[in-house]
Amino acid sequence: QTTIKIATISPLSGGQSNLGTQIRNGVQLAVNEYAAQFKKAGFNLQLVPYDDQADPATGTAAARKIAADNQILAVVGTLNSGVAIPASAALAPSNLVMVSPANTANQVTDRGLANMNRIVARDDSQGPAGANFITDTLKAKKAYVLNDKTAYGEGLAGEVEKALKAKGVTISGSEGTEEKSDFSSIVAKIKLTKPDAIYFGGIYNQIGVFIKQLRGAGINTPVVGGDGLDSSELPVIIGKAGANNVYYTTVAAPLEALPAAKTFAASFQKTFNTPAQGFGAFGYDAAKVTLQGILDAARANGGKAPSRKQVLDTIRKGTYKGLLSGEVSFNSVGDRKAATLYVIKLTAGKAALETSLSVKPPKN
Amino acid sequence: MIKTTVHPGAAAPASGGSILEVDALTKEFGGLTAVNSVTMHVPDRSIVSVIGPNGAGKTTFFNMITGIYAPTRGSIRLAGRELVGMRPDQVTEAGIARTFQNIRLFSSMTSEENIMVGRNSRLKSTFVDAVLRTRRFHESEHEAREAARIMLDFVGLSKWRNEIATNLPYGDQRKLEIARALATTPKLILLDEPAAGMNPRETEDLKALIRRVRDELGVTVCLIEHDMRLVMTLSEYITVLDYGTKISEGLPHQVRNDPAVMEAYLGRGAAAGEYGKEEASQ
Amino acid sequence: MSHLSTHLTTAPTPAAAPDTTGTPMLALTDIHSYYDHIHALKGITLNAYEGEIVALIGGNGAGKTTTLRTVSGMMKPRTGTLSYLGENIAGKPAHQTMQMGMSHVPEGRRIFAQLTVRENLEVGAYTITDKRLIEERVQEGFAYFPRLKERENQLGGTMSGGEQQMLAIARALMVNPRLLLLDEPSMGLSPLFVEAIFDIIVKLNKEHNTTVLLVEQNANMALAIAHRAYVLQTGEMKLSGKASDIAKDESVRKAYLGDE
Amino acid sequence: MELSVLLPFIVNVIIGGLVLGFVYAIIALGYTMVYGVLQLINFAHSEVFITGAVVGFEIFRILENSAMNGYLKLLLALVAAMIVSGLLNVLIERLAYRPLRGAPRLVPLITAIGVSLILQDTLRFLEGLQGRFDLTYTLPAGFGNKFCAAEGSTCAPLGNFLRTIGVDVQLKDVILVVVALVSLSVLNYVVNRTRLGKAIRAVSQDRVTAGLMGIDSNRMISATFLIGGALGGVSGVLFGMKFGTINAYSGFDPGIIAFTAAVLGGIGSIPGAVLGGLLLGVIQNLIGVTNIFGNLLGLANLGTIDASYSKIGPFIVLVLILIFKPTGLLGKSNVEKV
Amino acid sequence: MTVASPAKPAVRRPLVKPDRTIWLVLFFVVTSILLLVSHETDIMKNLGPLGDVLRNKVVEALVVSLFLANVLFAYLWKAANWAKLLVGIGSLLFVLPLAGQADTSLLDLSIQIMIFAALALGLNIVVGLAGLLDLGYVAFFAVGAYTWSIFASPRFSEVLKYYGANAGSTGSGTLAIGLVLTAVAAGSMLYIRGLHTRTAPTRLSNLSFLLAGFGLFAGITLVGRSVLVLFSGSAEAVANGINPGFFWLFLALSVMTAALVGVLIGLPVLKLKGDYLAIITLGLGEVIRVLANNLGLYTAGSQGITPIGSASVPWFNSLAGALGFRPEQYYLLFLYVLVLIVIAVILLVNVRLDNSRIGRAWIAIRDDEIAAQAMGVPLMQTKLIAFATGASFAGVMGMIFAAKQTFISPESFNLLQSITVLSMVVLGGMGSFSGVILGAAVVTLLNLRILPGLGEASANVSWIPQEVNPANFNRFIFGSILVAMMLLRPEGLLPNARRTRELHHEDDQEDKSGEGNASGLKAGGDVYSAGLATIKEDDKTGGSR
Ligand SMILES: Nc1ncnc2c1ncn2[C@@H]1O[C@H](COP(=O)(O)OP(=O)(O)OP(=O)(O)O)[C@@H](O)[C@H]1O
Ligand SMILES: Nc1ncnc2c1ncn2[C@@H]1O[C@H](COP(=O)(O)OP(=O)(O)OP(=O)(O)O)[C@@H](O)[C@H]1O
Ligand SMILES: CC(C)C[C@H](N)C(=O)O
Ligand SMILES: [Mg+2]
Ligand SMILES: [Mg+2]
Repeated sequence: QTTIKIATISPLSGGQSNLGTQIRNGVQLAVNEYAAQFKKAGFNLQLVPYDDQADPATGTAAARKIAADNQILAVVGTLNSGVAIPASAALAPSNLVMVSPANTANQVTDRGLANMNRIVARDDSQGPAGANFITDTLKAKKAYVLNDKTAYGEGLAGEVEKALKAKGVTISGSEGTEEKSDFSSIVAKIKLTKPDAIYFGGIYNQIGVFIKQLRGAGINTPVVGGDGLDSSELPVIIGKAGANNVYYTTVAAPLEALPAAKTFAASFQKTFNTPAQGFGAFGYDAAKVTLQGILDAARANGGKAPSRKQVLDTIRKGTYKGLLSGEVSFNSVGDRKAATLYVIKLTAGKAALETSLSVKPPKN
Repeated sequence: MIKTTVHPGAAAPASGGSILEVDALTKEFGGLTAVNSVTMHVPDRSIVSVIGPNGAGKTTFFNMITGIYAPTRGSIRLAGRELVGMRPDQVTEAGIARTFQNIRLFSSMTSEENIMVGRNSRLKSTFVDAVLRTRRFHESEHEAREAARIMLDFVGLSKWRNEIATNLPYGDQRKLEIARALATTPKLILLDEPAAGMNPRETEDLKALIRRVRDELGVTVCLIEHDMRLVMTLSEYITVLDYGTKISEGLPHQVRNDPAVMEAYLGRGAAAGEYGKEEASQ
Repeated sequence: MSHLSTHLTTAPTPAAAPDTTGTPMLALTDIHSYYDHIHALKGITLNAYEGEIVALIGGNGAGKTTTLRTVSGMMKPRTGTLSYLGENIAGKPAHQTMQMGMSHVPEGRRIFAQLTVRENLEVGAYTITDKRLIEERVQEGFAYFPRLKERENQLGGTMSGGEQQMLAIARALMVNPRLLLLDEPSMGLSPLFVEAIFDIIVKLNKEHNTTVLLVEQNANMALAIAHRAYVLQTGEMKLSGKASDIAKDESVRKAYLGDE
Repeated sequence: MELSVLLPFIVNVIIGGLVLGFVYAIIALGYTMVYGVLQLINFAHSEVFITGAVVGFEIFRILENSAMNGYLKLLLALVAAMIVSGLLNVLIERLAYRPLRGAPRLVPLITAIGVSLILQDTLRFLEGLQGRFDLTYTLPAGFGNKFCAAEGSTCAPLGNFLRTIGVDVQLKDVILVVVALVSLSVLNYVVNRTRLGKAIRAVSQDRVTAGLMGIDSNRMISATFLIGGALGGVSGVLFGMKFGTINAYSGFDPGIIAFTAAVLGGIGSIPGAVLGGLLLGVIQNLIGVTNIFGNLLGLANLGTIDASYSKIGPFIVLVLILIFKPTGLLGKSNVEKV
Repeated sequence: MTVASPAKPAVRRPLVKPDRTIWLVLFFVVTSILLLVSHETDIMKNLGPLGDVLRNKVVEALVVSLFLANVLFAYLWKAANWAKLLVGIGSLLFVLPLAGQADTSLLDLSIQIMIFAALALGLNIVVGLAGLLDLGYVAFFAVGAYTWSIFASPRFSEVLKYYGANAGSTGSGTLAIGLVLTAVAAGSMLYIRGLHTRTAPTRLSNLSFLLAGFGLFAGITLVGRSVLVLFSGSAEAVANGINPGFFWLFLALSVMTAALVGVLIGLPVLKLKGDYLAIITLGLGEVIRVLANNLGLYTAGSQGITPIGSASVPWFNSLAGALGFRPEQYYLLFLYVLVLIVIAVILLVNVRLDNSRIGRAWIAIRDDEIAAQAMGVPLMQTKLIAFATGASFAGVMGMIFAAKQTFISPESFNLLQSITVLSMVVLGGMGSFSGVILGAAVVTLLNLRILPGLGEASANVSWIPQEVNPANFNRFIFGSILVAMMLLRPEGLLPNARRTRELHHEDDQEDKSGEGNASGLKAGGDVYSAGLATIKEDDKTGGSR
């Protein structure tokens, strides 16, 4: 039996380890599911997780190590665009394919690397979608845009702001903050400027705390965010009572909506003793794309273990159905061709589908 | 030959003028006037002493001269050049070196290295010289090492050359401090209680050393001491401070017999004849 | 000889020699102490009887300070026995020996620079809990050294060298020790205060029967007030005997007293 | 913009800063205590304090559905956090610092960092066993309410007044300030008025000599770590209560700011730490709203100083203050006689 | 009167190291073979179970570490010089690149190790020699990295475009004004400095100096702005960054910029003592990172700058090609060689400075600021030189780091990095050059090889539950190793001789009575700031009247 490995690169220790572990676990779940199929095809499937500590240099070093391990045929990762960019560049010469479950920054695929793909929406498609929602559904005339000063949050918020301005919405404030706990000055500013909507590009455990303090100050303005908010923890952090009027866009269907998603959530909980969140689902999907791609490539290779190049080409060309986030196929630079963005609304802590929008990358 | 580069003053005869002129120097710490308008002129190539009861302001006086404290008022001139406002290292460069009441040697350095630091300010080599190892660098290093050798010989500590300075016996540490200070080629050296912690025998050796500093190196010496035997036999001129104020000054026998000094400082044991015995024989 | 005689006339007279026949209060037997690899004490034997003033003299680096440190527990002897009040205290840390009625004025004064003069004294009385007694002793210290009272609230670190020395001594006296270890108490003091210090030592010894182990460079004075004396040289005990005999010894006079 | 809008705005920003400042202050004291006695920047203190926050979280979680009085729950959480954090701190000192007593000061600094890393992963692991990463406080009912909101309560007029001028103060903020003030005064008393405090200060200056005064320096150091840790525990619970959600890694940032506060106030000074904490809290918040004033005044450059700069505000203030007062606001100058 | 008997003299055994030439060569040969074989897939396939062992990631990490230990042993062991040279050059210039050909990650790893080694050497000057605790050291690394990245990436053309679009009234007139202002201000500053060496500074002269400083700043800003505006036309020409030929110029520029920033940061803060300095440098390090995160025009903010060019050296590339390297490895190989040379230079500079007047001055101020000053050592100047020298090492390595990564963003320059470098210095042995290099190697190997290796090796071991997979405990393991190493070897892995003496004699104020000696009886013990804030504000050193 030939051993085939796939690798993950994500932060497994440090402050973002919860998200990174979600990705790793999601991938693990997919690997567990596919192990039997691989076995049948004569392969011994394994997952090797790498910790990038959310640090670009560490991530690059991991990528180069992965490149040196010939049994690894594909990589799922990373969490941070800042790591994905140099890591994918380091993988590119060895034709090692990378499928990102989380990186939304435009630059990730704009460089046109053959090996870099992602199943999430780009900032410049998710951003305008969020902006559209703010103008069309929320009918906001004045918006306050916040970000977390990371590549993701700032990139996304930047796109939102651009789209909002284009639609004639007044931006009553636009700023970033690395603060994780105390938002009193921002809350005061919001109270002062009275926007109709707030957009916050960032991750749930920062935004959740912010919303809690916002609601605590008696401000009920709607808050909109991106897929970084897709977590069952969000309403817990905000507190059931205040978790109203919160919206986020994500590519993964609400876990309750899809039967597949339900089983995924259940087996995730069972295997890892922790509830699945957005990034777990994305990781799971990205892994399924990867694994299916490898299987396809092997089939095309006459049942023998495929080469990395074959895997890379197959994945870029393939179409993958039945994922938690629907159907995935990639355009020429590795962006997901068409995706449905679901807008989820929190009401009294309960997540429910508000609307769904279809988004496309700029190139096709 | 090198000796003269270390101490050019040795060759020159005493000029007879004042090398250090301190005028109306005052230091206040909050409400406390530690030094109160003290004036003192130190003749070139002399050995003078500052004495006075504990807390009289002697060390503070030294600290002002060496730039460690900024005076509240007053002026300090070395060979006519105003020193007030200079940093300690500038004062040293101008030509005043000192030792400390509580020994302050560089604890991770050998005796030799301690002295080489003392020589530092006289070396010509620069950062770039050090990196490129230019001729000037080698000359400087040689000079520093020579200075260390000469000074160690001078104070008789050659056997401790490579010993960590703070492992030396107490008395030798004091001498090492003197050697380090001399390596800066001072015109004037200030010694703060050089004989503290020495027994009478060792104090005798020290006395000889201080004389040689003046006679052989041509360095003017100003010292603070409580050992009256040393002070009275060594100094050519004595200034007495009490509560920051100069209460007396003059030649040793004058000071010794000054009732104010006896009252404030020498105490009941100060039988007038006692300390002077050796002075006559010198 | 002339210096000695003048000093002797000015030095206070010691109390009559105490009984030295019973068991000593403090007994060092064949003590070896090290600073890492430096062999500082090479088999020291020394006794002090209750009520005695014992002087310890020797040149620079002879090991006087090390001896006191070993006794007070600042350092542990590597071998040898050390008994105090009949108890073996070798290796007992300083804070425990201090609670057994010792007090040590260390070399270099070691004033708490950031505490005021009064606080320094109060810390010196740490083992006393009675507030009134502490206050009494503080006033006693002020009486010995009026300068300290003047500077009651000055930070210890800003005091002049001699003032710090006074403070160190006053601090050690706070507990009214049974055994007082003095390391060069007269260092840095003006002549007036040197005499005062010796007066105090004798007074304590006479009035409180305090045992004193005295290290002094001012050997003339030390030998004048001591009952017995030891002479140390490079970590070894060279001589021991009655102080007056030591003071007369030719070699001692030459080596330590500055006689030519 | 009229004053009637701007005034409550500014007041809110400052009040927010003050409350934050009290949290910093009390974290800062944990640093200051340890620093005072060992001259060690105890990098592990941020985790000691987060441990307190985790303990508080667990107590509130366990008692969530009990009918116990809210203040009693809080008291329980505080006490438990104090005990756990205090003992943890003592343990850390025993294992990671005490063996290094004689080493250069940077060495325990590195072990402190090591311990900090160890604790982060350990805390995450322990909570992870139960499937948790972010820990969200479930506060007793009413703590999150507006201060004195209930009509008819004795303080309702004050509450009404605050409401009319548009100031947001929640009950938990008031509780926080009260708890902080109480801990601060107790600490101040202990350190400056008691025999223990004097002994600790003596040990902090010279351990060997303190030994000569009969003081057991190791015991004093342990006591200091116990007190510092207990304060860390209190600050952890207050922190969790105030901001709601913490995780194993969230101690680091406030820890750094708190230490900055300690330095700003003068390392080793208790009132200094408090002053520094309050100042930094307020400054952080004021920097966060500088852009509003920039815009109002038409100063484009000020307009770009927004919340993203508030993290470095404290440091800039620190530089400015230390240039003029090199030993911090209330720090005693470090005197030694030359 | 009794006379005691003299004690026996202490016996000391001489320490002679046996010659280990043979062992060294043997070790070199064995580890080289292991390293090369384990990276040769074809051979590995035919090795059977041995291949499996070698493939194990922990074993692999160990092999790499052991191989690198060659260099260490060549340095440490007593052996013939030819053997030392053979092993040193052989492993660094032949075996390692050869293995790197098969496994690019080895090149990446080695470059990273040397980058950190250079950082550690730089920080060692600041902390280890001069005794100034700098917790924001990574700021200089960032400055170097951005200096190159801004110009060698599309950023530069963005900047030019921006200035082209926002020229305002800037033009050649502005340039002239700027140049004049700069010259006048710089001239007066030099003049006042010259004056100060001759006479004591007065309040007026200090004030004018400050004023001239502002003038200089304004002048340089004007010049910079007008140059950018004037060149904005060529934005298109540099769409992908400036000509790689400028790499060499920038190597010097990054050194200078970092040194300059070092001086600028140092000027206001180096007066502070000990931990005041520590926390303020920590803060300034953060300030630099936050600025990088906010000055989006120049740094692209959180999005980071990419792609960043590297030098292009055609002859080197053809050489590498001839040696069988793949094109995508050329730039790494080039950087590897470059970094080897740079670190050799840095090491040389370090050693030479240490044995010089300036090195002695550093140690002197570390031991006792007041005494040093009283011996004529100018405190500020000496500290600034330390700061600037340390910064310049970081600067040049920042540039190489940027070229290696091809992408940089502010995340790479956070506080944790500064702390990591500090831990390398302390772990290796403060003040010891070989020590801090070893410290850098150990920490980097741990972070990039050994810990990930543990994670990989255990990922598919069924009895290790998911929750305790070492990959999730990098911090825990790293922390434990830090603590353990420090407890076992507080003086560092390869301590500096001077440091050791100190550690065992003076430095501690601890009562070691329990251990039978009293190493620490002297007060002091303030390691990284031996100086004391002796002087109260109102009696500032050398202040004016
Ligand atoms: N920084 C300071 N703050 C307050 N008072 C000070 C300071 N420095 C010195 N003093 C006081 O000034 C007086 C003079 O001190 P100084 O050290 O000059 O005395 P001295 O003559 O050298 O005494 P000694 O012979 O004891 O060394 C002393 O009373 C001392 O307490
Ligand atoms: N802290 C220390 N570290 C290392 N060696 C020391 C230390 N203190 C003393 N020594 C060494 O131990 C030996 C005995 O020194 P000690 O201080 O006991 O002598 P002493 O008789 O008190 O001398 P002094 O009259 O100079 O005070 C000397 O060789 C000295 O160099
Ligand atoms: C959600 C994030 C943690 C990461 C983000 N998707 C990125 O591209 O960097
Ligand atoms: Mg004095
Ligand atoms: Mg002694």
